[in-house]
Amino acid sequence: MNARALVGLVVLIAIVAAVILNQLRDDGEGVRIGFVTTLTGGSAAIGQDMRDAFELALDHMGRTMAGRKVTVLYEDDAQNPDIGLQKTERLVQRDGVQFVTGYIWSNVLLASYRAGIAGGAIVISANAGPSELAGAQCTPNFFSTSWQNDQTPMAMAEVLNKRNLSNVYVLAPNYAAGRNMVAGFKRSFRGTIVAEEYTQWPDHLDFAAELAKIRAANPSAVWFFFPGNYGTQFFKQYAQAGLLAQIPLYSTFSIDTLNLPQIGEMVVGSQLTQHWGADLDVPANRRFVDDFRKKHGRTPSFYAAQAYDSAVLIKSAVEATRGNLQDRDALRTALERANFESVRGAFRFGRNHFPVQSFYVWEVVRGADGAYALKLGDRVFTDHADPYAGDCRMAAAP
Amino acid sequence: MDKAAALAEPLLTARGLKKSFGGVVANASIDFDLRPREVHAVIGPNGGGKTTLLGQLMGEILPDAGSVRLGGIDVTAMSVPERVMRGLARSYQVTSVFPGFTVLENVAFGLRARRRISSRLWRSASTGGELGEAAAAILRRVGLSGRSGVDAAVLSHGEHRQLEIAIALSTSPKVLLLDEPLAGLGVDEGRRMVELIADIRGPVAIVLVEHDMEAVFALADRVTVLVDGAAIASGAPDSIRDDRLVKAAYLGEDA
Amino acid sequence: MNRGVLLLAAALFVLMVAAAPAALLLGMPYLLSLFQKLAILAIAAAGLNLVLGYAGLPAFGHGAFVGIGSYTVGILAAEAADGALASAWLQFPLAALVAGLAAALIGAISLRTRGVAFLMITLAFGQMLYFGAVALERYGGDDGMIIVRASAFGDFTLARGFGSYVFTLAVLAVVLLLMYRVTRSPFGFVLRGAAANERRMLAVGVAVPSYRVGAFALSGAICGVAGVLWANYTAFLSPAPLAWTWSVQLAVMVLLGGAGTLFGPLFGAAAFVLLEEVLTGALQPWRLDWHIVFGPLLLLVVLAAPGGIAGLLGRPQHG
Amino acid sequence: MTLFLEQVLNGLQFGVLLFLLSAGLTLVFGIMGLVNLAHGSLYMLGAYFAVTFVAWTESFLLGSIAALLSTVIVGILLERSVVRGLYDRPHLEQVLGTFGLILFFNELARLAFGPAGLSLSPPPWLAGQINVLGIPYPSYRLVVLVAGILAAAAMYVMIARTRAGMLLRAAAANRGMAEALGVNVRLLFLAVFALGAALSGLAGILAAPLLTVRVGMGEEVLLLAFVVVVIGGIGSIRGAFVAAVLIGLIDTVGRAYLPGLLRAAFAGPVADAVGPALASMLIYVALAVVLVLRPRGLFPTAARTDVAA
Repeated sequence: MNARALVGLVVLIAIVAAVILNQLRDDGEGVRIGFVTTLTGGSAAIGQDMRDAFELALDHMGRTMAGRKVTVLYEDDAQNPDIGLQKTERLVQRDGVQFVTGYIWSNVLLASYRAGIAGGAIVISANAGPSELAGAQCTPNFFSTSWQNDQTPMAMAEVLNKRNLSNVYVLAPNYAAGRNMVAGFKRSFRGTIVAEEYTQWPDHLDFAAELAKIRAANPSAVWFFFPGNYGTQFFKQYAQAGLLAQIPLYSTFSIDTLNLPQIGEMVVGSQLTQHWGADLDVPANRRFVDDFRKKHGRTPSFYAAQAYDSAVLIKSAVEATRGNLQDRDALRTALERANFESVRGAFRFGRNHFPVQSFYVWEVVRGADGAYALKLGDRVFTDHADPYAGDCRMAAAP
Repeated sequence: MDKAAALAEPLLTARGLKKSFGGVVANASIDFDLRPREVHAVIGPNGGGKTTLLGQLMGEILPDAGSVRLGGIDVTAMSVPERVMRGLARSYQVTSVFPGFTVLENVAFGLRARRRISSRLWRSASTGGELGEAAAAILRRVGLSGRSGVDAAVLSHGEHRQLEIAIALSTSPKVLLLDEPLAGLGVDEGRRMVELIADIRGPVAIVLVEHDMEAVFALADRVTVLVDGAAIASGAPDSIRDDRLVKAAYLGEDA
Repeated sequence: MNRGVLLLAAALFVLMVAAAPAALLLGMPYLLSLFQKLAILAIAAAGLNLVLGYAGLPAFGHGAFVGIGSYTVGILAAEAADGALASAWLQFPLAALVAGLAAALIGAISLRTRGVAFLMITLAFGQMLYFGAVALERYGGDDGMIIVRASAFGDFTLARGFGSYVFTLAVLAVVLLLMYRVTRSPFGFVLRGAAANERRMLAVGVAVPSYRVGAFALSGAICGVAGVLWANYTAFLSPAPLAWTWSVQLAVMVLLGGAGTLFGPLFGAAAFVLLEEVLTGALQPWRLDWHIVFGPLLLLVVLAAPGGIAGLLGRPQHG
Repeated sequence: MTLFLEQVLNGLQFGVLLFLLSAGLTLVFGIMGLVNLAHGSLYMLGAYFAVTFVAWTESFLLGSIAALLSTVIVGILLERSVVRGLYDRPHLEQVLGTFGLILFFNELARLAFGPAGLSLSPPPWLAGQINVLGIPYPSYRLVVLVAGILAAAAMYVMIARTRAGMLLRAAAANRGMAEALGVNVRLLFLAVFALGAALSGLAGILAAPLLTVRVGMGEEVLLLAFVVVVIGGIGSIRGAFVAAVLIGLIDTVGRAYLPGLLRAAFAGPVADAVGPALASMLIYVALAVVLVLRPRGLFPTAARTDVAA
């Protein structure tokens, strides 16, 4: 046998041994949670905010649930459905998690949820709310602590209705959530939609061509959905193009506490709809927001609030079943009760496991300290269920 | 040269071949032919257009104008492999073999192409049987018998020149275009190469581009002189030797 | 064939076969997933190797042919009112055929150019197919789509599991055997000879372009088969394999393992998949990505060991 | 009409950015015969440096200059350490090696600048609009357009009129001849690579206020830059300029009008789906068409184009 081959063989064995050792884990009694979010790329700030909130929730509960130690494994989906799927699969197969949560993006969630459920876990979306999962593809072991995509833009459309805006130009990225958002907006909006524009996702960041079209169309308002950095980008370019003074701009999920410091000046005075805000006067929320600010020196975003809720929701179920994590049916039944103190105030799950909840108006204001903030306004919807719940025929749990 | 051969229809004919590269004329308008059994040498100074002429005859260089006929058929529009299948083959001035393959394999490529078995996908490319015998025969003929299993990349220069000829022979050509087969060879090697070419000639008609005048006059039935892309003289070796124009333009003597 | 290469290849294969019962016994389904991914990538890389390695053509659009394979599965699964369209008896030949034809067409056009232009034009065709897949809104467009119906030979399903794992290994073995035979056939000799000296190959009467188009077709078909397996493996239809990054990754596997060698693609895929796994785990405490090690490693391979892993194991004997 | 004009301006602005990226790529390609995938990494670094140094110096101009210098320094270090070893390698190995560099630089950028995307605002004096033929066009975009054209002009003058340019042309046409002319080839290569890094970094700096600066931004444009280089003819600066403007216009105008045209011609949903995809495909179709008709690009040079892999 030649020496090089021997070395090759040894290297191979070492690598394979490392692979196996890598996945040896203590199969103890602990609660294992996988958290799939975006930790790299342009949207990493959102994933970071969610992780910070989830960690804060763990701190609040002493990092135990029903006396059992909690382990959380954070995985980066790189905002890519394929990678999200791979990471979800790894979490359930290799790490044996009982819950997978997180999920910012609807397309990532749609790609991943089946693998999570098939791997024996319960999947809880802390942001994404694609219509498929609320309707035809609803499934017993999936829950959402956020909203269905259509709901928030539906509430926003009511705001525009009140202002009697007639001709609105609509823009959104061409992916699952973008199409849902537009559908939701159109569902409630009573005026005319001048144009409905979808941009390539997620690579498209230069909106010059779209802005030129808006200028030419000269609508009475623009409504758009570009989450996170994409929203920042759109606001900046809209302002640079000199359109801010000409055509009023309305948006959904595009202004949040993460990008407010950068765009506050441009959006002060504008209104948006949401199910939660940092100034919502609920005891659980006060604790969450205060401690988050103390720990991180910034105001949590709605993404963070939803992530916080998902941790507390899981805890409620683990406690209700006295830590019997093997019994997924019992866990599910406990989850369905939503018996926990949500930072948004009380809510219940609809039959499709999406929250039935209220939506309010928030306005961008400049505080006494000069910082921009969101100020709670009127309630738009009360106990609002998403429009797809009727299509959901929840099958008996497998 | 006997009279019958002189009268026979040429195997290879070129009429009015023109080629220029970016304004530099390589071949002005060349008429050329090769009769059966003939060795037709092409001589001339460097840059005279000899290699361009071979390239055009072979089909590697597309002429700007003119035509080439092979065995009575117009092949001007034919690709190189199509011409090879009609009996044309060549060797290269700068050794051009298949490095990484054994000497035997180098010869087998042409044998398989000729037998139209190159495209077999599943059968092993064996060099046994009839094909192997044919290859061995060619190698014996060029004097490379003992080297058949050696990687062509490691052959000496002289052996490379021998392999050049062997590869050209592997397609069983009727017409062989040799581009300076003696280039870089020593005296002994050169003499053996002349003997090899003398052995090949006859059934195979040869166009010989060569600088070594001794070899040319030893082998050629006819000589054409290319200067600045034009044939300034063509005829029997003796007449060329004495041609004043040729002396002036090529041999460098004062007219 | 060099003994060291053979030994390592045999060891890898034995390991992969042994992984199946081991994964069941140890309760490590992930091990199986990992090796199955490795095997599928090795199949695709082996297909690419015919063009990239043996024929020496810098093709950078082969991800598209893998994509064609997976879209064959995805589209048929989505349109299958009954099980007939999800039959693997239909899907494998169809995927191989469509991918092979597409590859032949793309190859025929691209072969008009050479060198870097060839590299770019193959990449461009890959991107065209990518955007074409993105436009298929009915099949998930950019977001992709879950494949609800796995391919099946009668009752034997290719859905993730023990059976499909063994089947994937069998396909890998068959593909390697095919490559062994093809590269040692007269056809394979022509490809390799033309890579060494194209002008001379023409001058001995071989119509090199047609052989290369043939190589493209065969290599595309193999990638198409890999695509069918990939779609069943991920149970998710996505345009991602068609994107240029996937094509480059396949090429990286081929070059890393040893281009133009039988087991190079297998070694390359193994190095890629296993290193990703090990390095990701090892670097996690520092929150580092495995690329920070893998990138310089690639550079090192190029500078110090251009023959890839197979080359490191010893100079392969010819033939 | 004004809409069309604005789209053309947008296309031109995108085109000159592409030119800055492609110019260095085509020189490195044409003169050193190097397929440098890591060229996009220099663009990314330029953008990251710009964000960082503008924040430090609190001046857009000073920060940009510092960023440009830093990118050039990285380029020089890169050439001296590893890139030099890749010049005489087959293209396939160059691709492998420089792909490794991309992975490395991406991860390095993530470590150095954090995983989140960064954004840079144009200086206040460029935040407004300028009236161009009746269109209030963003001043900053206009500056990008002008800067790109100036850079192109400077390159043209340098290559056509100076001694350094003559040496460059000589080296591009024939390396051996350049050596015979007494050119220090190692130094020349270093200079060319550094020039490429500077142009690429400049593109990154100019693009930073238009886009979100993030890991991976290099690869997206890299591909387009390669398309430009190959369409223009490898090694040809003039070709790169023409091709860059062409691609910029095709991409922007195509995206703006193709979906609409399709919608006018066909039924709604199908056109909605096909239009944007076709628009994204356009540049690659352009590449394929150009290469099939002119395998060596629009402005073929004597540079080494066919290298066996």
